[in-house]
Amino acid sequence: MKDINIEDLTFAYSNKIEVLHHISLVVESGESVGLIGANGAGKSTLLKLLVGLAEGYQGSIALGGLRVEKKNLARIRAKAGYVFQDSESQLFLSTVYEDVAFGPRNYGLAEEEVDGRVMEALRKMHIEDLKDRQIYRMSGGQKKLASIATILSLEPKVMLLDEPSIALDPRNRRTLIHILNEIRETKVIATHDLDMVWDTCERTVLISAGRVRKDGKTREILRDKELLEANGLELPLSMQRL
Amino acid sequence: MKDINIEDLTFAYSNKIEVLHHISLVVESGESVGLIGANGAGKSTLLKLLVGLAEGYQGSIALGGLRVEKKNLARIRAKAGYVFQDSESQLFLSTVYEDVAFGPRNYGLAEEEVDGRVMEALRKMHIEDLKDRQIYRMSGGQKKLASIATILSLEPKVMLLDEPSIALDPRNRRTLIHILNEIRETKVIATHDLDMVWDTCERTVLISAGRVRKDGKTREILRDKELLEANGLELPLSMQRL
Amino acid sequence: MNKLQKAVKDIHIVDEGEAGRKGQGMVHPLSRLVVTVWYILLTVSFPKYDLSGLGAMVVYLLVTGIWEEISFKEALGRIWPVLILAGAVGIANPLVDKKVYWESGSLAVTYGMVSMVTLMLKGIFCVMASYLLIMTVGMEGICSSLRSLHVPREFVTILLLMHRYLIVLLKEAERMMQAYRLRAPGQKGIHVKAWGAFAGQLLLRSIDRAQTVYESMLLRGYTGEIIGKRLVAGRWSSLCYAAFWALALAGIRILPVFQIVGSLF
Amino acid sequence: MHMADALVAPAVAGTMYACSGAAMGYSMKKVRLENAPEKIPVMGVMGAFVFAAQMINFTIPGTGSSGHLCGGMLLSAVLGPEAGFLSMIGVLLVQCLLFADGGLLALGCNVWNMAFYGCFVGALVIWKHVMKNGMSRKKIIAASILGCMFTLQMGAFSVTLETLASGITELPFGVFVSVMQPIHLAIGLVEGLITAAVLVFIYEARPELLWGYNACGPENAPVGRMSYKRTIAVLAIAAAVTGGLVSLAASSHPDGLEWSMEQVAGTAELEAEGGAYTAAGQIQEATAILPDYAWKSSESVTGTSFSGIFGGAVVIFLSVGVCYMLRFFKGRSVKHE
Ligand SMILES: Nc1ncnc2c1ncn2[C@@H]1O[C@H](COP(=O)(O)OP(=O)(O)OP(=O)(O)O)[C@@H](O)[C@H]1O
Ligand SMILES: Nc1ncnc2c1ncn2[C@@H]1O[C@H](COP(=O)(O)OP(=O)(O)OP(=O)(O)O)[C@@H](O)[C@H]1O
Ligand SMILES: [Mg+2]
Ligand SMILES: [Mg+2]
Repeated sequence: MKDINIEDLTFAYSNKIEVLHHISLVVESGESVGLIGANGAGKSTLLKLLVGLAEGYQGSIALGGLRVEKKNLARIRAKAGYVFQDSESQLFLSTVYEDVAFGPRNYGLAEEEVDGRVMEALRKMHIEDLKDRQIYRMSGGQKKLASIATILSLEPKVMLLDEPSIALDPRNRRTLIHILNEIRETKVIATHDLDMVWDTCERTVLISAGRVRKDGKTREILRDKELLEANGLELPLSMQRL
Repeated sequence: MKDINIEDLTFAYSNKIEVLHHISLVVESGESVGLIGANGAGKSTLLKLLVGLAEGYQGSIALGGLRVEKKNLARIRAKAGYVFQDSESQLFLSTVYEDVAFGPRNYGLAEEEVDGRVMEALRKMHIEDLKDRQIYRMSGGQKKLASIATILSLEPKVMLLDEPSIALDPRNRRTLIHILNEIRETKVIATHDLDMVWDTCERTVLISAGRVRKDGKTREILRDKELLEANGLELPLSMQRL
Repeated sequence: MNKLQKAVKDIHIVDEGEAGRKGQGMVHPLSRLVVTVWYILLTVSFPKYDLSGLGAMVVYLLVTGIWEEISFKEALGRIWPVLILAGAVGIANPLVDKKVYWESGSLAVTYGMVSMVTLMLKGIFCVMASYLLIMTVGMEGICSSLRSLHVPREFVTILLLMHRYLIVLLKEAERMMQAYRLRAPGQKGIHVKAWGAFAGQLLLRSIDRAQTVYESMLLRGYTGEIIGKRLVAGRWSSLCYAAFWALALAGIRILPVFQIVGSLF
Repeated sequence: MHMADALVAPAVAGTMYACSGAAMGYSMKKVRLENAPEKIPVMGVMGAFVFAAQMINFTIPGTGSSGHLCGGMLLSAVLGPEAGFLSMIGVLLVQCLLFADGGLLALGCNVWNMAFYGCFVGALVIWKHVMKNGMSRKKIIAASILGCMFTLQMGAFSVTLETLASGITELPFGVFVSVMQPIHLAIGLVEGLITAAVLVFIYEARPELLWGYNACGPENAPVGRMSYKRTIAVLAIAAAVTGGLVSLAASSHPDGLEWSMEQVAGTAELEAEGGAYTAAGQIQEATAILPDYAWKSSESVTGTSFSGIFGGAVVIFLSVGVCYMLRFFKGRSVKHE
């Protein structure tokens, strides 16, 4: 099944300057896709459009078989989980538990089921001990882990992750990669961390200045030094000394 | 000359829990030192103490030959340049030019000299074209570059950098490494980016839970898999596939 | 410690208290709110010379403070502003109202002095009562009691978010001040030339952050109300609590408790 | 300018609660009509911003002292008067709970003195009027300074009235006013300047964030539905009604609650006092530890004072002791579980 289906998408923010041009992209159920590109290429914008956070696009976008438009938004958002680049604003309640429970509660689950889901999400991220911690008492990395847990507790069919590995120390980053590899749902990961893409995604889409430059096997794209350099990127660190 | 001289430093924040224990560290003029350690190890705290941003330590700290205490702070801060982990809060004026010029102007330099220094700093960071850009119109990476430029224009004798490579895309990160290698002044770089430490620092200090675990040649420490893993770190990515 | 750091510390104290009061779900926050307001009302209504009657109101503060294990040390730090304020307003009383209340030898206490002390004591008691309230129920408790009072849910959401982002923005302002001071050693505050830019930057960031927060809420199914923990507070225990204190406090207000007890001996 | 609980009489507090509550209800209705749910988080985060910004020291050139920012004016210039008013209420509530600035009872007064004037008079009358034919740097500066100074004067005057109506100070009206108003004139000027600086920055950086900016644009008709004259009229009526209510409440029973309590408790109190006299006498006879002159010179007052102090000590000792004992058992029973 096509979890994400974008056809000839063109988009401009309110200032009328186009940031995405004629993008077409299909992601099948269960795929894991890396979205790479230099700063300002349009990665975050593309992810936002998928869940209806930016309005007024041309072309067509469908998520989980539903066209992205006002009347479908509630149903689309129940299917998608989105991790923001900035975890400080993603966590808006006082403690980790409350924040992770926010989503399931909104979907009207019974309190025991909410609790079960929250504890499961915290366990997966190895942060059960942070359960009652106040958000502002946590280090940057811990906040990131918590904000990923808020999405896991929603049990989304499609996960959209914007820079999930930023602010993590090397060990926590490795933990994240393990988790991502465990999850069997559809995933789109926008990031500058090409080594993480190498470890978690079979397929990579390279965007540059709002256009898809290349869409294919991660192994091939990340080994293509010229392609990467032409688009403001570089070989992954783990390949540079090979 | 000893640019930084720390002797038996012990420190606790206001909640009385000690975060640094009996640290001693000497950095000679012109050295470039990497400060590594897991999240919450105490790296940022150590850097803050050096410029008097945290008060009430035990032991002794001297920067540029001056003991860090109230009456010396103005002179110490004139010698040191500090790049915050979070570049958002480092930039507080409206445009990049204004912000980079703020420091030199405060030291009462003539306007031509201020201009010279600002343009030189922008050129080094390859952001001359962002000169008149408003701060909030820039991407995360551009902000980071600008905040490093605000320090370069001060021409400090000692540079203290907290996570300078965060939020940069691979190419901008490489630019930063080149710049750091060009600068001949004393540098202390606190970071999780072990590959950057490999490329920019000859000496590395590994901190764990507020204590210096190891202080020595970067090549040796970063190759010592067991040492790193015992302290919540991992081999640099560029070494992992060797 | 500067004002920003002090504010952060004050919030920490309250939030830490909140973390410690996990088990005590016996009494609904609304009961405590009602009792506190009742207490303040009664305290304020004491006649201006009735120092000993007012003194008896301390019983509630002591009992609540000890029972809930709240440290009075931190609370004392909060009474200075109100002491100064009440002192400033009451300072005229001893000067104007010179009728002698009590004297021994050359020492004379005037009615004006008594009314000034009474005023200051009222100030302290009211501040302490609010402090005990916030320390026992926390900001979330306040919000949930406001909801039970049918305060509009939009307003309660505003309060919750304000409380959450208070510390974030205070810390951000603090870091900006540090960055400023590092590059302008010797300046005490923000120079007039940077007034607009400095606070303006902080404001733009706050608005952007609000935008992201809203998006994040939407993506997790927000429908106009933040659904909190369902309170397990017992209905009867809450009612009893409120009834007990309502009567006890009214008793203290009406009867000169200290003097009655004193007369028993 | 925060009033403390101890400085307001219940009747005054109640009146001001009613006034502020009405303004809040009106604002809530207006904000709901706008039907812009995305504004709710902005209101919350902006409230937090006002806090942070008020803690920043802006040095006033040539004086060595520092000034702060005018919250109500700033909030309504960004959010509009009604939404700004709601955020300000939140700010004042959090201030009284978390920082002991103001108080729960005085909240109604504080909302009126600081938020109502700042948001409704400052924004709805002054800001809106100045911006009638489009915005500019100069107009923003003028409106901010004018708005802050004017609304602060009104606030300070209200503080004076409320304090006097509460009957807790012996200060004559004239003295109080002549202290309050000039101080707040200076404060208002500085607050206005800082607010102007911030708003001008926003105007140059992202003007669309300012209230009424789009509506002021060339293509659009006047802002809002309510005309200027009508606004003034409504506000004048509101002010008159409030003033009337406050003075009514104050003149009849400065302490309405106290009055009613006395009706109820008058006899009980008298009896107790009688008891106290005799008790004091007995103690005097029995102990006679205290120096003679203290007893003799001051008959009844000393007697009551002494028994009051002694009784106080006993009551405090007992309540503390009992609490600690109960807590001891509470702790044990928890451990048993
Ligand atoms: N709200 C906005 N209004 C106008 N332009 C915007 C807005 N947000 C982003 N842009 C512009 O759209 C372009 C794409 O931005 P986007 O955030 O999608 O980049 P990105 O690929 O996620 O970059 P990064 O790696 O820095 O996160 C950029 O040029 C940016 O300046
Ligand atoms: N303001 C503060 N008050 C109390 N404790 C603090 C404060 N700031 C930091 N800490 C604590 O001090 C310890 C060291 O923090 P520090 O920020 O120095 O770590 P770090 O090594 O820089 O970590 P990171 O890699 O996450 O930046 C942590 O345990 C942290 O919780
Ligand atoms: Mg992005
Ligand atoms: Mg750090």
